[in-house]
Parts: sequence; C-alpha cells; structure tokens
Amino acid sequence: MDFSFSENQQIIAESAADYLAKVSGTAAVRAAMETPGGFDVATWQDISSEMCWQLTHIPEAHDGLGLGYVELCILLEQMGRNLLCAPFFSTVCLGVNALLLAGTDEQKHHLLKAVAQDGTRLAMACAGPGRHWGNEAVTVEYETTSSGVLLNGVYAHVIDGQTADYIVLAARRAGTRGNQGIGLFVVAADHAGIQREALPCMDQTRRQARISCTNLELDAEATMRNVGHAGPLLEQVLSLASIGMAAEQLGVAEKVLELTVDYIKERKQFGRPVGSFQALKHKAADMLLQAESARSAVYYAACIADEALRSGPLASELHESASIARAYCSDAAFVNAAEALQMHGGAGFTWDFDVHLYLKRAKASQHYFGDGAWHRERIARILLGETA
Amino acid sequence: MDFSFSENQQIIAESAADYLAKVSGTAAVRAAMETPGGFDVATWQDISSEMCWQLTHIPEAHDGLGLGYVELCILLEQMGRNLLCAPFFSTVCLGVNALLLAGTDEQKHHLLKAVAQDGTRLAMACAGPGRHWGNEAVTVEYETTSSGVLLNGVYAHVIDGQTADYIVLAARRAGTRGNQGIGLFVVAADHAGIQREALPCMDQTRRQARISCTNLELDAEATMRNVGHAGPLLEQVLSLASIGMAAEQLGVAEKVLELTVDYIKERKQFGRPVGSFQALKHKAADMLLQAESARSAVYYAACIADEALRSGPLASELHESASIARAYCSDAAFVNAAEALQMHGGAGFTWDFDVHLYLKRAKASQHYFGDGAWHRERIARILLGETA
Amino acid sequence: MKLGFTSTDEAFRDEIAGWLAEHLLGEFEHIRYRGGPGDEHAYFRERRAWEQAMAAGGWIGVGWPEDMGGRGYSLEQQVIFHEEYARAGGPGRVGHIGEGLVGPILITHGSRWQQQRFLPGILSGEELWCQGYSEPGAGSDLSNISTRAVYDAGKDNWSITGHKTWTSLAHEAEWCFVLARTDPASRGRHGLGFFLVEMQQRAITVRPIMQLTGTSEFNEVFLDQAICASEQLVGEPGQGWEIAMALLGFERGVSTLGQQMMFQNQLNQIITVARRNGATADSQIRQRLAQAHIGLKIMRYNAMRTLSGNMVDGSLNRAAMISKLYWSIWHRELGNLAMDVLGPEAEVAAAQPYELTPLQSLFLFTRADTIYGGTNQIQRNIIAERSLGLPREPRMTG
Amino acid sequence: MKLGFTSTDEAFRDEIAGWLAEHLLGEFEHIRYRGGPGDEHAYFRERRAWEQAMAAGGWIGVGWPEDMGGRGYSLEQQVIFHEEYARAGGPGRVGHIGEGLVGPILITHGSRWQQQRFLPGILSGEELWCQGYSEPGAGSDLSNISTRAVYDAGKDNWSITGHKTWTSLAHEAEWCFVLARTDPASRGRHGLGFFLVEMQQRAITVRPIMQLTGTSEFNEVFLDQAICASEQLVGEPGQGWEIAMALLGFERGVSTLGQQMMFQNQLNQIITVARRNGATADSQIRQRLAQAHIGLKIMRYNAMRTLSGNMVDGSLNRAAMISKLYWSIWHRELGNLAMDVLGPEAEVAAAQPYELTPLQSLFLFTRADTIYGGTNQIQRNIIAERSLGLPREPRMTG
Repeated sequence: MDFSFSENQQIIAESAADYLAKVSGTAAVRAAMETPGGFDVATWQDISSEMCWQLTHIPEAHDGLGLGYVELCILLEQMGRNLLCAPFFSTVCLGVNALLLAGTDEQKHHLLKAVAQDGTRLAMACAGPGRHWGNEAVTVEYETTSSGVLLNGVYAHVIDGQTADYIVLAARRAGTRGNQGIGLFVVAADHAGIQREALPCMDQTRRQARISCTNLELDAEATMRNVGHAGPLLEQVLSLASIGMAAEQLGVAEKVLELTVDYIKERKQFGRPVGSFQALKHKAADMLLQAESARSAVYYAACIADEALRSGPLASELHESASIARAYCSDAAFVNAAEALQMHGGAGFTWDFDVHLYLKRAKASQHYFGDGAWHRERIARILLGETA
Repeated sequence: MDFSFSENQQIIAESAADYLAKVSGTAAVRAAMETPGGFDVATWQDISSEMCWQLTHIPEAHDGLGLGYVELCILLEQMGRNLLCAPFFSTVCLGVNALLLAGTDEQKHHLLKAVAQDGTRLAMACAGPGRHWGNEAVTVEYETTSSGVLLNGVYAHVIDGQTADYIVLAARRAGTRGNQGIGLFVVAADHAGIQREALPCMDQTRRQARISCTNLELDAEATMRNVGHAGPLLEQVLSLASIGMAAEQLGVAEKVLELTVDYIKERKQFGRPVGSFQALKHKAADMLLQAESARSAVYYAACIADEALRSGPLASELHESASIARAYCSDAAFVNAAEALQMHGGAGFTWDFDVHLYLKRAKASQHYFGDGAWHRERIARILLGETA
Repeated sequence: MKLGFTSTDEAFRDEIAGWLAEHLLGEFEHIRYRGGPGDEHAYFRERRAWEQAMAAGGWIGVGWPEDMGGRGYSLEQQVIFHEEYARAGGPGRVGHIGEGLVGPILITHGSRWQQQRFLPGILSGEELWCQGYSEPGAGSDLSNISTRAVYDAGKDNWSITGHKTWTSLAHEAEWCFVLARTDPASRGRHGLGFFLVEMQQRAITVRPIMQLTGTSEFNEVFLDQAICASEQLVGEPGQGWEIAMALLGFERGVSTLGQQMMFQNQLNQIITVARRNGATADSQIRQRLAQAHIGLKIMRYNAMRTLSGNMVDGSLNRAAMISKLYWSIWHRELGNLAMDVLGPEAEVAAAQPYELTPLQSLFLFTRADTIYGGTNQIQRNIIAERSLGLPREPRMTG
Repeated sequence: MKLGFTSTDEAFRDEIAGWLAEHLLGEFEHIRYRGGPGDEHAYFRERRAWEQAMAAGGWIGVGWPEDMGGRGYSLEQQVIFHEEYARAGGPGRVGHIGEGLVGPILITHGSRWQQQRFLPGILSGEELWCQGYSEPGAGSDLSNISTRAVYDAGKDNWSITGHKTWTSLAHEAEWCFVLARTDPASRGRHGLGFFLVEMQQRAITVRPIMQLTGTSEFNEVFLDQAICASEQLVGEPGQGWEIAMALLGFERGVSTLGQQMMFQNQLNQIITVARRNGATADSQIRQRLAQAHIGLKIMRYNAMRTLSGNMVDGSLNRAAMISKLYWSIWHRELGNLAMDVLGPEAEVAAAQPYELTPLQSLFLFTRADTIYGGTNQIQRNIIAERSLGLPREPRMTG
C-alpha cells in the first residue's frame, strides 16, 4: 500500500502546471471562452499533438502512452485549476473510456488511432431532457432494421457536442426501461440525421449542445459491444467520467483557496490584513479541509479506475468510489468557490476577478452525471445492499 | 396587525420568569429530575392551585382563565428556559387540548373542572413503537363490543404517562390505516387493562412511559367525539401540542445563548475574554438569529392556534404554522445548545454545568411529534398542494 | 398580539390594488417584475416614467408625514401598499433611494431649506438619488472613508475629492449623498460630513462596474473637486457618521415587506419549474423548497415584529438587527436552490453572447447579498457587540 | 500510488487475526468492543490484564525499532495490526498513552537511562501512563501553563506544584508526563520542562470529573510539591514545549487507522438499528448514512496519504494537519445521526438511575471530540497559520 505520488507522477503534475500556466492563464481562458467553439483550436492542436495528453491512459497497443488513471487525474486536476477551455474531458473521459470499455476491436483500432494521431475530438450523448443521468435517463430509442438500427430522439446536454468529430450515442430498444435494452453506438458527428444545436452556457469555459436524432440510420460498424445489454457498460463509462470530473473539481477547490489566501493576505480593513481575522482564517481552514479531503477521494477513486480498466481485484469498487469522489468533490468545489467569492468581498463580484469563473464551473459541474444527493442515494443503496 | 406583546402579556412573562427562578432554579431541577416521578409534587401543587397556569387557555365556561394560546406559549417559553420538571405540557398541551377539541360536554365538564380544581394530571397516548407520530403511527386497535369498545396494543412513548391521572388514548378501528378509523378515548390511568412502565430517559427533565392496553374495556362515557373519524381531531391536537413544544424549544434556544454569552465574557484565554474572539462572537450572533427567528415562528403559530381554537378566519393555517414553528425551533434549540456546549469548552462537558441538561432536552424534543424533516415534508405537501 | 387587518385597511388594499391594475399596463406592461436587484439596468427609461406615474397617482412617500408632502399612512397601510405593489409585479423603483433613505433622513435631520428643496423632487419622481458611501479602501470598514471635503469660505461651498464605489444608479441619478471627511486630521467615525451633491458637474466621473453577471448596475464615482453648496451639508461638519448610521436604520423599514413579496415571486417561479421538470419528486429538493418557504415566512414574521416594535424612527431592536444577515443568507440559498431545481438545465442561458435567464441572474446576483451593505462578517460583529454586549476585537487603527 | 497489500502483509494479517481469535475470549470475551472513548471507565481491571496478555503475545510496540524492544514492523503491518485489532473488537487499550506517546517521545528525545527505565514497563503492560498537559487556565491556550517546577540542588530533584485537568487514567496510571514551568520568570512557550512523574506519592491528589454522561473517565490532578528526580526530566529545562509538540505529532500516527475501525463498528451498529426500525425508508436518513460512510472512507484515505508521506517521525503534512478537525466533526455528527436514526427510542436509557446505552454515550461523549486536544477553533487557527501562512491574531499576551 502506497498512497503518495511516484516521482514520475510528481513530474507529470509539475510539467502540466507549467504548461497550462502558459497556454491557459486568465487572459487565454477569457479569450477562449468568448470564441464560438469555446476553445482555442491551436491550443488543442498543441495539447493533442505535442503534449499528447489525450493518450495518457490509452494502452500502447492502441498507440497510447499506457499510463494509468492516476496520471490522467493528475492532468485533469491541473486543467480544473486552470479552467482549461478544451474538448479534453469529453474526448478522453467520455469518448475514449466508452471506446475502451464498449468499443469493438475495429472501432478501437480505427478511432483510438484517430484520437492519437489527428487529435480527433470525441463526445458522448446519453441523457435526454430532465434532471437525470445514467441508464434511466436514456430516452433516445433505437429500432432494428434490415440494414442496422434507426435512432430517434433528443439528447439534452452533450458536453462539447457541437465541436466533436465523433459522438458516442446511448439509446434504448424501443419500449424498454431503466437498465434494460441499452445500446451504444459511435458515429461521425456530421452524419446525416444528426442535428446539433450549441447552447449558450452560464459557465463559458465548458460548452454543451442539444443533439437530435431523426431517423438516424446506423449499420453494424457503428454498433458497439453488447447492444441491447450495454447498460452496465454505460454505467461504468459514467463512473469513470465522474472520477475525471471529480479531479477537475479538486483542481477548482484548491485553486480558489489559493486565490483567496493570496487576496486576504493583501487586502486590509480596520488597519490589518483581513486574513488575520479569525472568521476568515477559519473559513480558509475549512476550505483546506475540503480540498485535502477531495484530493484523497479523487486519487483513491483513480486507483480504483485503473483496477476497473484492468479488471483488477478491486474493480467492483468502481461505482462506490466514483460516487464517493463525486459526492464529496461536487460540494467541495462549489462550497470553496462560494466561500472564495464571499471572502473576496466586493471584488469577487466583479467580472475582472476570476473567482466567478470558478464559481460558475463549480455550479455547472455539480449537475453533470448526477448531483451530490443522487450519488449519496447510490451509496446508500450499496451500503444497505439494495443493489445487485 | 400588531405583533408585539400587550402590557398584560409582558406582565405574565415577567412574573412567570420570577416565579420559575424561585421554584425551578438549577438546584431545584437537579433535585426534581432525580426523583422517581421526575417532578416535585409540591411545586406542581403550587403551580396548579396557586398560579393556576394550567387554566390559561381554558374557557371561563369551564372554570378556566379564558386567555389565549399566546399567553400559554409565554408560560411554556419560560418553562423551557428553566427546564421546569412538571407534567404541565402533557396536562395542558396534550390533555386539555384533546378535551377542548374532542371532548364531549360531559367530559369537558367533568375533567376540565378536575384539572382546574384539583390539579388533575392528564397525558395523551397515540403513537405505537417506531419512528413515527400522527395518525399513521396509531397502532393500538379498538373493536366495538355490546357494552362499548375493547382496546389492545402498545403505546411506545407517552410523555408523563407514568404519573398522569387520566390518559387520552388514540386507537384505530381494527383493520384501518392512516387517517382512517381513528377514535379517541379518555380514561382513568389506574383503569384495569392499562399497564404503565416508566422508561429511564436520557433527558431526565421529561419522562416518558410505555403503556400497554390488554382487553381494555371502555364504555360510551370514555369515548370522545367523532369516534372512528377522529383523525383530523388528533392531527389538530398534535399541531397544538407541537406549537407548545416549539415555545419550550424557544426558551431553550434563548437560555443557552444567555448562559454562553455570560460564560465567554468571563472566561479568558490568550490573555483576553474568549468572547472577544471573532469565531465565538460570530457563532453567538448566529445563535441570536436562531433564537429571534424561533420567537417569531412560535408567536405567529400561537396566534394561529387561537384562531383554530376559536374557528377564526385563519384557522386553516394551523398545521402549516405548527410545522413551520416546529421545523425551525427543533433545529434552533438543538443547534444553539450544541454550540453552547462547544463554546463552554471543557466546562460544558461536565455534569456540574447546566448546558448538557439543555442539550439533552433539545435532542429529546426534536423527536416528539415529528422531527424537522417530517415537518418540512408536511410543508412541502401543503406548498405543492398535495394534501386535501 | 393580533394578526390580520381591519376592514379599513382592506378597503385601502383594494384601492392600491385597483390603481395598479389600471396603470401597470400598456407602456408599462412589459416592465412588470423587472428592474429588481440583478436587473436594475433593465428598462431604465420606462421605469423613470413609471416613477412619475406613481407620483401622479400620489403613491410616493405614502409613509411620510403630511406636512412634508407625504400621505401619513398608518404602518398597516404602508405594509399593504408594499405588499400589493410587489404582488402586482410593480417594477423595481428607481426612486427608492430618495423615497426610502434621503427623504426620511432629511425629514429627521435636514434643514427646512433642504426639506423644501429636495422632498418635492423625490415626491414628483423627477429627481433620483444615489448613495456615495463605500470606497475602495472603505468597504466593510466604512469609518475608513478617505474622500475629503474642503470648505472655501470665499465661495461658501465645499470642494469634494475622492473615489466612491458600488454606487447603483450613479449614471442616472441627479443627486448623490456623499460621506466625506470635513476634518483632514480626523480618523474613523469622527470628522465626517454628510453632503448632498449634484451629479451633473464636470468634476464627477461615473464608471460602470462590470459584474459577474456580465451586466453593470453598480458604478465607481470619481469626484475631483466636486462642488457642494454649504447649505447642502446635512447637519454640521463632524455629524456625518451619526447621520449615516441613522439612515442605515431606515433600510430596515416597511420596504422590507415589499422586498419579501419579491422574494415570494421568485420562490413561486422556482416551484413552477420544479413542477414542470419533476424536481418535486426529489425528496431532497422537497426539503429545500419547504426550507425556503419556512425561511420566507419567518422572515415575514421577523419583519412584522420589527415593525410592531415601532421601528419607524429607525431605531434597531433585536429582530431588526438580524434582518440583513437573515435575508441575505436566505436569498443566496434561494438562488442556489433555483439552480439545483433546474439541474442540468441550469446551465442553459437565454442567448448568446452572454444573456442570462432571470434565475441564473438570481443565483449569481444573490452572491452579493451577503457582501454589500456590510458583509455578513460585519453584521455578525455588530450583532455580537451591540445586541449581546460581547467585547470588541482589539483594533489596530480607527 | 498503489492500493492493497502484499502477500507477506496478508500472511501477517492472518497471524494477528488468529492470535486475537485465540486470546480474546474466556475471561476477556465480555470486554470485546468495550473501554473505548466514552467507555474508558469500564472493566478497567480486566483491560489491564488484557494489556499484559497483549505484552506476553509480543503485540505491544510493534512499530517501535527493534533495538528499543519493539518489533520494527513495516507501516503496512502496523496498519494491518490496528485494523485487525479493532475488527476483532479489541478492548480500549489502557496502555495506549505509554505505547503511542511516551514510548515514541522517549525513543526520539529520551536519555539512554530513561529509555532503559521506562520502555520495558510499557512493553510489558505493567506500567501505565497518563498525561498532564491541560490546566484550568490553560485549555486551548496550552502555552499558558502555570504549574511550577522548582529545582532542589541539594536533593538533585524537582518539586512540582500545580493543577492539571482532563487527565484520563490518572487514578490508574503509575506514571504521568507533566508539562511544567522550570523558569518562573518565563511566559508562553518558553521556560517549560517535560517531566516524568510518579503518581504514587502523597503530594499528588486525583479527583474524578463527572461528565455529562454521568460517568467519570477524566480527572483533575493536584500536585503539591510532587517530587521528580532530575534524571526524569526529558531533554533540558526550557525544551518542554518543543517536546510536547513533537509528542502531539505522534497522535496522528498509525493508531488513527485503529480508531477508524472503531468508528466503522459504530457506524455498522447504527445501520443495524436503521434496518430494524425502518429508518432506511427515510430518504433524509439515507442521505446522512451515506454521508457518514463517505466521510469515514475519506478519513481513511486521508490517513493513508498521511502515512504514505512518512509520518513516522511525527512531522505534519497537510492531510495530517486537518485530521483532528476532520474526525472530530465527523464523529460528533455520527453521534447525532445515531440519535436521529433511533428517533423517539433515542430517549430510552439502559437502566435507572442513569445508565446510558452505548449509542447515547456515543452521542454525548462525541460532543467533547471537538473540544479536547485543542478545540476546533484552535485547530482552525493552527491550520490557517501553519498550512496557509495566514497572519496571526494580534496577541495580548504570550
């Protein structure tokens, strides 16, 4: 048992921090978030072709770096700290994970190579309109035809759906419910039968799209493994994605604490730095507690994610550890960002200070892939042995 | 609209405070709580025959003082502040209210007079074992016989059940559920067929008993109004009782704040009174906010209780205002008592300081007649128009 | 203690409700429910016109004494007035600073000349006011004011130089009341003056502050030797702090009941969303909706207690002391609840580039409720020291 | 980063688990799960015997270096040891202060003589220790110690006079380590000495403190010219504070994992109650049970991080800095949750006159978790100042 970063992992973290300080500083973020696509194409090119971050946990057999989920989360934490505007999360935490778990050899060979070599962007569409995620929220239906399948329906909130090259679609056999009848498909985003509508978002650093499928015809090539029984696969992909987002949230929770500590050391009221007042010191201490605990939850879950991807002995802990990480980090990031804004006083309320960007990212993140209450209820079911 | 105390109400509050300072100081409470019955008989005699507090809201027609529920809550607030050990709440908030709302003229005439003249003690038994209160929690069943009714079953937590002279029993017609088939009965506590077992309690200032009915035979005289359809009456009695207990909780929330403020003004650490440290000052300010808001909730509900007892235009607000008062005051009393203990440091953890007595009363009170979550859920149903 | 209103009061309720129903339409129809906090930048011209329509109807200064041009309404009637105004979706008042703060302070502390000069403009809705309290270096610590006022005996006027911030309406108002230091040697609460300054002068520059919502309703105000005639100093030099504090007292008056009706409208919106998207099936959301409802009811009861304990003079009782802390925390959580009821939808804005929905603005804007007008940290200090008599912090300065 | 244990470690797990299964029965059967915090007064004689049985089995000081009489087990093995001990319901250790605090501090700061004199007694389970830190006037502010130690050159010993409080085991322990002022002119952290004092002397009086539970496991200790031989002073006069702080560091060592297994046992009990009385159908309770589970898991992960960041020397990293604040808040809420899961039943005690159930004791006793060993206010100050480098409060004294 060793729960500290290896030297390599330390180096990855530091170099990522240095790199992102260059390409994703405040100015860069504020520029990228105003662009129609929501990210800077050159930066994405550089990340995908020079840094090759998207290859981190892809096995070498598929031209990946063959590193682990811990290394991936180290990068995601740094991206969260810097509010990196890029289709990285959607491509890697959703797209790549879906391919790794549910892709056919053909699909893996073809698409993972594209991701590796051309910085191809992936996205995943699963939930329909409403407040839910996961299998029960899949509303798009597929029916089998002579030539393949036909998809109809709407996906409400697809992260980076507007700019993705390929999209993984979750659909259910017409008439099924809950975990039943789920199928996964992967298709070029410009495929006829797919309409994409970019949605204006409160958090400008992460975009989402509304995607409609109208008689979308797909053949066997597009069909992923276990069609009609892919519910468990989808749930695994979402848990892996949740762990990745928890890592981003950890980055947010830590960064807002640093911004705040720097500010309250400088800002003076009543003739002393406001950071010398107990009320603010104690809030800062609570923020540290949140951030440090979030760190523990994220990296434990990341280790479990590796187990799951490699079917290790602890693989069965995937959903539990993902929900623990998400339930904790969703709140930690939001609470810390909210406290940070309060502790910045009037300044935090202005557009020019960055705190609000983190507050918006934190709030948006709370609602992807199940909010805190949803994950706690899932934990309760596991705890009380109510799930199979 | 006038939401301040009248002069008379001021006088009632002050004289009650003075009186209770004499008969229910720390020493008196600690003595009374060690007695088998849990209260000092002489004090109860004095309260009931000299002060006649139990007559406060009983109409003059029944030898009462004909004052309002506001006046009653003023007294209950003071009793809460002083942790008065006496069967007042059970007699007045449960027993008397049950008689006023569900008693036959005969029962009112007979029993209210007894309460008025001999300090007769009343109690009410409704909930069976388990975590619930209200109609759905009534598990004792009655069946109609030639001579009257036959009751069988167990009441789990009857406040002052062990020392009451008469007990109001809630039972349901065999086979019914929820609000259906509820009947109320009033019977001498020493009636054959009633077994009473005093329960040792964590809060020594308020006792409860377990009461079993084995083929308890009751005739028409014991049967209260609307037998078989008394669900709504029971719910009203419980709402009135809830408002009364909220008033006690208000008293607790205020008293622990005072104890704490006195303590932290005196106690020195790091060369200054601990009360000069922001962390403690801010907690004290939050405690004041809780106490003041609890006060508003209690006295608004008390006004509504009067409306309900006199079928005024706002009578329909009874359940809502009771749940608002209880949901808020249950938490306010507990949170304030818990903070008070923390702010007393090690001292609050000792038997000799009174804080723990208030903490125990606050915790016990949270669980009578529905906890905070239960009352919030009831509010939600009212808010969303889900109840008839 | 008694609840409810007399039949006279109810008749008055019908009168104001009727008047609003008749007038709050046509050119004003589209500004109903608009212009509240977070939306104060919206439809300014129309709301100024509406202010004057209100004036024409005699609905400004209803609580002022009649000899000051008000209507001397009873407390109950004022409560009813504010309730009905909010219930009808009356737009955010552009004259609220004049009517709610400047008027009352001039009535209690102003000279006869000041009353005659300024009250009519407020009552007619023709002169709007803004407030010049906060400074970059004097946010929570208002006593740290560094704006200076220098008296010119020759011209018999004051020359004011400094930098004010968080001034709403500054770009629209004709007048501003400014807290400035009349004694350059003074510190803290001493040596301050309370000035009534005309905004239309070269010496004053207004710069909007862009907020996290992407909109601007607050401004920075730069005064560079702005001129203020000596009769426009309220009270004496050195009385500024006392007057400023008295004025803050009025913020907690009857208008809070109108604010609460606005809160009620917002809560109702959220409940409507919950009904639509099925959030009412989520037991956590149900608890939080109930909590919001409970909190708002108690806020109202607190206000009723405050008002019953004759607050009209601006003196503070305990229920009043907690009011800012209470409502700001409640409102901030309401904004958060709005987002969580919406769930994933919460992200979707009204339009590109960055036009937010009302509920998104509510969420973001309420983040400031716990900051302006004295942060919650300051509120807690004040409560602890004034209401509970706890010892002051050791002060380094002031 | 890697999770899980090696096969060697797992073999060791079988060994300790096996030993416990064999020995924790018969005369010891009834003390399983007993004697933890809130229950330390229970079965003292049996637990002392058990301590010696542990010693006979060679299970005391497993983490100490071998040349100090320990077994020099690896971190993993120590973790496993504490986990299995708690899993088996091993009773609260009466020797934990000696093994966990005194031993390590003597190993790092003690003289050869002190090591030879005191370590064997700890390893054999024959000499128990208690700690003399807190004083009535020095609770949160440990540096305010007023107990005095006066050196007698003639007798070459120290005479110690003062009043210590919150001393558990004082009435049972043979030895006490006492923080006392060697320089009467000194203040604050300077001029303190760290003494090893024999409890069996007339000059020492022990008075139990009755707690809100009605039981007493803490005591007041009155020293009236208690004698302490000069070789029983650890380090030099004036080094007391440094040594005391180093000792506090050990509190956050591997033993925390054992504590967490005890927490797990308590949570399991609560879940059992919830299953029995239907609380599992209450969505609020479900959320809180999940919250408790999440909190405990993360507490474990925090501890794993702390341990992996070689904490053996007692140095503090960030995850360690928060540990007391974290677990005390979690545990206090667990006690509260226990009551709320029980609902109305929570009130019913075990027996007259005032014998509480284990869950009632948990509820009441955990109220102290956020107080002793540095209140949470102090914990937050330390975290803010040491981990975040925020400025200190202006100090009046010390």
